[in-house]
This record gives sequence, structure tokens and C-alpha cells, in this order.
Amino acid sequence: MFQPLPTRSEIRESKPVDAAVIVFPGSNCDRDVAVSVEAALGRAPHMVWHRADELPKVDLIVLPGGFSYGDYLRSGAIAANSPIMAQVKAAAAKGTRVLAICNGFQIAIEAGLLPGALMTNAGLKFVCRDVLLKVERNDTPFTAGYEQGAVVRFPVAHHQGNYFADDETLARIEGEGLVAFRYVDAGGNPTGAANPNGSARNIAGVYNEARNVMGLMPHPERLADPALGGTDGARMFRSLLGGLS
Amino acid sequence: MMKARVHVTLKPGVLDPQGKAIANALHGLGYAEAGEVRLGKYIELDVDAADAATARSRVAEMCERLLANTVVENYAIEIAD
Amino acid sequence: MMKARVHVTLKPGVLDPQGKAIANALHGLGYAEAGEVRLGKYIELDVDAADAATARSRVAEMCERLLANTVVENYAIEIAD
Amino acid sequence: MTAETKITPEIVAEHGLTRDEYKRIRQIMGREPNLVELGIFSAMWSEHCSYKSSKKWLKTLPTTAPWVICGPGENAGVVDIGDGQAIIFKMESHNHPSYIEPYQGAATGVGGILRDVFTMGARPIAMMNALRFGDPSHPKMKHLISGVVSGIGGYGNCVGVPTVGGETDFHPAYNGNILVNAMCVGLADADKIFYSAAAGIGNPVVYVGSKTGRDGIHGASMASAEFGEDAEQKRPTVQVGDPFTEKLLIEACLELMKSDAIVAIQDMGAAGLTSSSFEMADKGDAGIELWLDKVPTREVGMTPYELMLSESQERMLMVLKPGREDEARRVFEKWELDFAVIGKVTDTGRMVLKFHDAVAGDLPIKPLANGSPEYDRPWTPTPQRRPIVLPRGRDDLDAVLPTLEKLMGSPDLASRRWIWEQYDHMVMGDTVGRPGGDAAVVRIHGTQKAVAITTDVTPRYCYADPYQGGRQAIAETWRNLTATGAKPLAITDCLNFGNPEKPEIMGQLVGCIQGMAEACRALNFPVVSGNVSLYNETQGTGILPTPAIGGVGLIADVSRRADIAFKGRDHAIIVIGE
Ligand SMILES: Nc1ncnc2c1ncn2[C@@H]1O[C@H](COP(=O)(O)OP(=O)(O)O)[C@@H](O)[C@H]1O
Repeated sequence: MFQPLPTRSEIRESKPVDAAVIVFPGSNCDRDVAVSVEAALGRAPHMVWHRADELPKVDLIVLPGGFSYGDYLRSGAIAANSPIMAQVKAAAAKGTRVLAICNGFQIAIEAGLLPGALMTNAGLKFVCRDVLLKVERNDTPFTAGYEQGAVVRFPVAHHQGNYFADDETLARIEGEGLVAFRYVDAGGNPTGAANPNGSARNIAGVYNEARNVMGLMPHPERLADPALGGTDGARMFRSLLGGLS
Repeated sequence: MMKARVHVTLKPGVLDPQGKAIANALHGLGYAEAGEVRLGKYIELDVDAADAATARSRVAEMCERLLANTVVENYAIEIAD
Repeated sequence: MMKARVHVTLKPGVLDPQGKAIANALHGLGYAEAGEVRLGKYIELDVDAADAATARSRVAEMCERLLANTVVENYAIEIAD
Repeated sequence: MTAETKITPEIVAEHGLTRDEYKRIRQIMGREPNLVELGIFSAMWSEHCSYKSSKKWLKTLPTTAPWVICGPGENAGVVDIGDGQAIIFKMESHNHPSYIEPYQGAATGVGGILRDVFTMGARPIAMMNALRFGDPSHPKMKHLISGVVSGIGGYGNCVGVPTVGGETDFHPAYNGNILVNAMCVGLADADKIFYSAAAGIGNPVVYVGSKTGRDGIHGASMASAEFGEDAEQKRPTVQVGDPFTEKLLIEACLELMKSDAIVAIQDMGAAGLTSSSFEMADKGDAGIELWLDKVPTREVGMTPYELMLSESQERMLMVLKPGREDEARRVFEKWELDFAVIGKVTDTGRMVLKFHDAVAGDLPIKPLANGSPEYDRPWTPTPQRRPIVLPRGRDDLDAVLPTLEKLMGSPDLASRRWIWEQYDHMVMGDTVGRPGGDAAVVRIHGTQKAVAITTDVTPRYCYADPYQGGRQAIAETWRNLTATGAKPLAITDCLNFGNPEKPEIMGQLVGCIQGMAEACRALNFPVVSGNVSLYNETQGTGILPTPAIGGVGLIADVSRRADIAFKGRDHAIIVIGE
């Protein structure tokens, strides 16, 4: 069911929510996502350095895109062992929402917050372009602002976004409805041509079992401003930050 | 100081797009004799440990925690001094 | 079919940013005993050759032309059947 | 070789110095130089660092306008964009290293140009790359193209600065000598621009960034020496880039720049510690004493010669205010970077190099920096070529369409999408005009303003007629900027030519500069920074003359920009101009 987006003033009147963006050495979409969070929330998120011993009490944690630790060894592997990640995991276990974008998705997977693995793109090259995604379900805090099955446009920009899981895991995440987004064509079909990186079953994003953690390769924050050519991404931030009250 | 040599390889059944691309490139260069190619990592590290057994068990821990992604990768350790 | 195992490593003195980052990460995880880390590639490939010597010389050629970047990397080949 | 090595004519020649130049060195020194000193002269007087063949002509380019804050001479050019903001930009070549090792050569080219810009206090906000490759069917070309493109992407993507455009040409003249020119544009507060002049007797000279290894020793001389058959033998001098460290260096420098601790700052580019320390001392009319044993190293047993000439990447040199070392150290240690006090500013006018208390070298700064040779190389004007008379074409569609098809399928006109899709062109969230148009448009974060950025030159034109080709490159840059609705502000250039010791090549350089100068004056479009890359030859054949132009313009209201897309049916199509 489509849920109307809360308006800015509704958000402001509701219980104040707080968001944090974790900054790792080599993160480079931290500011970009903070801009989108601020636009949805009306104020800036906490920017938390990876060495911080304490995570402020927040309702949403964002693991941003970039090249934490240069993507050296494996994308996300070194950052997943950062001191702050123990606290992110603890908060996630208590139900705090975690949005993991691109390199953040790689970190969340390496940290065991989400199932599967992200391998080198099938085309072996870095790929930066807009893709179409199907919203697999709209009954989660991340996607409440979208229509069920809607096709939305977000950009991708990554080298290791090829989602992989063994058959058993794939069956489980499909069965439990943990697929968040799939790469599709304009008609909503998960075709090979629509898949920018060879991901298994065109999976672009997944939830954890409790659906309070979501990771995706595409960048909602990159099409969240009319001046940049689209606003599909803004709905995710408004869903999250408006639906938290 | 001991030397640890670690091989990190993809588990059988895990798709290896880079290995496949290398095989294709080799065929393109005229190496018809090249069959399947698998690409892994090779890590050399110096370890300060009392004996080989300790070194091995510490390096195994490092593999589990960082050097390998055990969801898709296997690792093998050799210790030399 | 023979199996070739190829190790591709950075030449001594060539900066290894990945090795450096891995060493720092290991220290961060509390492995004070970890010293220098060097990250290389490990390639397994099947080769259809009459004998080990032929296989080796063909694989050496593949290394020169594709598998290793001989500007900054060395390679070592083992052949097994 | 050690510092005690006797300097023989062979060693002098190996350092790329002529006999006359060596005579001059002895005069300046008042004695025989030792090996360290000779290495320093060689680096400082290389074509790459001294502009000895081009200086005379570069001086003829217009460099001022009311909006120019800083023209050529510093790390990059600075222009005012109003509201207390400035744009800092420059383009630089990394041609020879990219031919030897395309991935690392291109990657370190990106790293170097980024440092030129953030050294001055700017946050880099956009990158461009102008590439010239040989015939696509040449056996080496595929490897070179894919290596260069992935190297540029590998570095730029990782540091998180969008690569928003560029140009790519193919011509057999580049078969043995490709061109890789990278441009960086940064944003700074107009009243917080950092310069490189050392000042304050006794102030600490500080080294930050990566450790020093034996990378690229002789790199600066290599960039100035014609390629022979043995180019591949020179391989081990290739530097490896570490974009992750660069990203940390950007953040750490910009963080420290928020304080007032820095007196002067300079990146270690070509000829590393040598050129950075001499430039800082020269600009500040000061002396410097360096303690080379304090330089952080990653290899054992490095000699003063190697420490002075290493081209290890991701390193900077700073002069701090007295007593601010600890504050600065904290910032760099937070970002997990090396930090070391390696010397002090003096009033001696000399560069004194100490290594474990012994003096490893002692050179006068001004005579070395200003006394670099300046050549008025003989040149012959490029002969007027006879215009090509084309057979009169047929006007009917049957004849036009196949020709059009052929043109569109040619490597020079084919889509560049496969290149720019390998570059993150959207990171930082302000790329309003993505690649694919005349100029890229990047919004000034948090404002309605935007900058338009383009790179242009048509080497074929410059070859046919250097003067007209130079003019045309400036005019095309201007047009590409205005086509987005921008007011063109200024340019940077990267002058890629063959061997200037040949009068006809020198004639190309002179012709192009004359044409550029005229167009720049006519358009009030000054040159604020640039770079010269000569000796782009293999086995005696030069490249096409390639003065790559990077232009920047300002759009006051980004919502009113224009782009190339047709917007709707039945809109009139109008041709303007002749
Ligand atoms: N090396 C490159 N990197 C990024 N973008 C590029 C590159 N080469 C070309 N482009 C982009 O492709 C488009 C077409 O380039 P070009 O043919 O040079 O344009 P024009 O001739 O119209 O100036 C431009 O938007 C340009 O920025």
C-alpha cells in the first residue's frame, strides 16, 4: 500500500529524531548523504569519526559510500573492523535503523550485519551511471514512501557491487522477503541488460531479518535534489526520517 | 621473526569474474591451451612468535577476522622461519 | 591437463599501499606481532601441454604478456600435474 | 655511488646536463659540486622544472584580469568568483610515466594535480582529463588506453573528487608517446589562500604524508628526455600512487588550514624534496637547513641523494609558525599520516643539507633557482600549407548519410560514455551538468552558483597551422563555456610538444603560443596556470603539437544554465555564426 509522504512540517512536529553518519578514513559520500539527511530532517546529522568510543543516541545510522581504507584487501573489510562498528552492531541488534549505501553496504556485509558478499563487477570495471530499481516491498521504514513495485532511478558508482550468495542463502533471503531492491528495466523486469554488475538475481539491496538494517549499492543521495536531475532518492530519507516518530 | 605465507582463494562454486576475464584474455592472445583460471590473493607477512605453531594459530585468527572473507573464500597458511 | 600456480608479487622497494593498510588494520585489531605485510596475487590455471617444461615456458610467456605487470611485479611459476 | 664519487663527464651527461650547464654549475658553486648537489642541479634545471626552452614565450601570454587573484608561478591559478570565494585550478601532464606504466602513470598524474590545488587551500571539487592516444589498432594501444582510463578512475574515484569530463583523441602521431593531461579545480575562501614562500627565521620545516622510498628517482629528468628504444628499461623508476593516503592528506591539510599555523606549504611533485624546498626558499628569499636523517623512510639505507630526489607520492612540505608543531602533529596523526620536523628556515640564502650532523650538500638558492639556463631556441615558422581542395560534394541524402555514418563511427567521434562511466562523476553531489555536453557544470556547494569546466584543443589544426590552431583552441574553450551559460573566466594550459631543440618543433610551440596569446587578449581570457611537456618524441618523430586548454567559467544562477539536449518537439533549431 502506498503511504503518503509525511510533509516537512509533520516531520518537525513529530518526536525529534536524530541521525548519525559514520565517517571512516576514505569515506567520501559522507557529506553528500548528510545533505540528504538534513534536507529530510531539517537539521544536520551527527558526523561520527570511526574511532569514536561512543555512538550518540540516534534513530538512524548511515554507513556512507566511498573507499574506506582505499578498498584495500577487500572493499569494506578493514572498516568493518573499526572500533565504531561494534557499537553500530550493538545498536542494530537493539533495533536502531541502519542504512548502508555502496561502500557502507560492503562494510555492513563484511561486518556480518547483512547476508551475502559483494564481488568485483562482472564487467570488471568501475561503473558510474543511473540505474532503474524496483522497490520490492514498501512496508519497511526505508521504503514506506514508495509505491509497492515502483521503478525508481538511482545512480550506481562502484567496482565491487556484484551481489553473491550461495543458493541456500539466496533461497532464504527470497523466501523471507529480504530483497530490498532489484535492478530492472523500465518495465520493471530484472533483465541481464538492466544489471550493471552481474549481481545474483539482479539484487541491488537487501535487508537483515529484522528489516531494520538495509544495504544497497545504488546511491539514493545522488538523486535527491531536482537540480541534479531527479528526486527518487529523497523519498528514502523522508520515509526513514519521517516514519520514525 | 617468522614468515607467514597465506593463500586466499575463492571457494569452489563461487563465481570468479576476474578469473574468467583472464582466461578470455589469454585465449584472445592465442593461448588456446589455457583452461580455467582462478584468481586469489597471496599475502606474505612477518610474524613475531615464539614458535611456528603459535604463529600459525595467530595467523589463522587474522585470516578469520580480516584477511579472508570466509563467506566466499578459503585460506591456507604456511609458516617458515 | 596440468595445473600451473603463479605467484605475482610486487618488486622489492615498490610501494605496497594495500600491504601497509593491512598491517595497520592488524595492529588495530591487537596483533602487535604482525610485521611487514605484502599483498600479491595468486593465480591457478589449467594448461594443456605435452610436458611440464612446455607448460612452464608457455605460462612464463603469459606472465610476461598479461598475468604480471613486469614494470612493478615479479612472478614465480610452479607446475604440477 | 656515494657523495664522494668524483664527478666525471659521464656522470654529468647521465644527469642530462650539458657541458656549458656544468661549467655554470661550477661557477655558481665556486667549486666542484658533489653528487648530491649535482643531482639537485640536474633536477632543478631539467626542462620539466625550469621551463628553460619555453620561459621566453610563456611570458608573452596575458595573465591578468580584474578577477585574477593569482596567476602563473604558484602551484595553481586563482580566480575570484564573488561572495568571498575563489576557484583554484591547474592542468598538468603525466605523459612519459603513463607510457611506461599506464595505470600508475595516469593515477599519479591525478594525484599530483590534486595536490597542486589543495596545497593552496582549496577543496578539490572537479577533475578533467585530456587524453591523446595512438591508432586504436596499434598493438600496444589497447593496453595503454585501458590502463590510463582505469588509472585515472582508480585514483580519482577513491579520493572522492568527481571526474566530470575531458577529451580523448586518437592519432598515429601518438603511437609511441601518448598524452595524459589531468586538470583539477578546487574551491577556497578568497581570503584563505595558501602560498609557498618560506618565511620566519627559525620556523620549523615540516614533512607530512607518506614515507619516502626509492620511487621515481630521476623521474624529473626522465620527463625531459626523449624516448629511445630502451624506454622499457627505465621501468623500475615508476612511482605507485596511494589514493587512500591522498584522501587522508587532503582532509588533514584542509583541517590544519582552518587554523593559522601554516606559514607556507608546497607539495612534493617532480623532483620531490628538492624542488619543493628550493621553491619555498626562493619565493621567500630565505635559506633552509634540512636534516635529511629525519625524513620518514620506508626503505633502509637511503642516501641523501635518494632522499632529495625521490618522487614518492602523497607528500607535502610546510613551514609552520613557531610552537605550532604539536597542534599540527595531532591533526596528521589523527589522519594516520607521517609527520616530521625535518629542518628550519634560515637567513643564509643557502640550502644546507645535513645528514647525521655531517653536511651532505650546501648550495646557494637564488643563483641556482634564477640561474637556471633560459634558452632562446632557434625556431622556424611552420610553412603555410596549401589548403586542401575537396571535390564538390553532392547534396543529396544518399551521399550524406554514409559519410555521416562513417564519421560517427570513427574513433574520434565515437561516444566517450565508456570512459566517463568508469569515472565517478557524481560524488560530492554537485555535478549538475554531467559528462556528455560541451562543458561540465559543477555547482558551488550550498549556493546557486556553478562553474563550467572544459578542456579543448584540436592537434590536427595546430599541426596544419600552429598560430590558427592555438587561437582556435582558446576560442573553442570559450565557446564550450558560454554554451552552458557561463561567463568564461580564465584558462590553464598544458603545452605538449616534441623536441624543442629542433627549430621546426620550436616553431610549433612559438606559433601556438602566439595564437593563444592573441585569442586570450581578444577575449580577456587570461592564462592563470599551466605546464609544459616537451620532448614528446619516439625515435625522432614528434607528436602533433598539442596545447591542451582547460577553461573555467562562472554561472551566476545554476537554474538558468543551458545544455545540449533538445527539449521538445517543434522547437525551432537556429544556427548562429558563419
Ligand atoms: N577522457 C575523458 N574523460 C571524461 N569525459 C570525457 C573524456 N573524453 C571525452 N569526454 C566527454 O565526452 C564528451 C564529448 O567529448 P568531445 O568529443 O571532446 O566533445 P566536443 O568535441 O563536443 O567538445 C564531453 O562531454 C567530454 O567531457
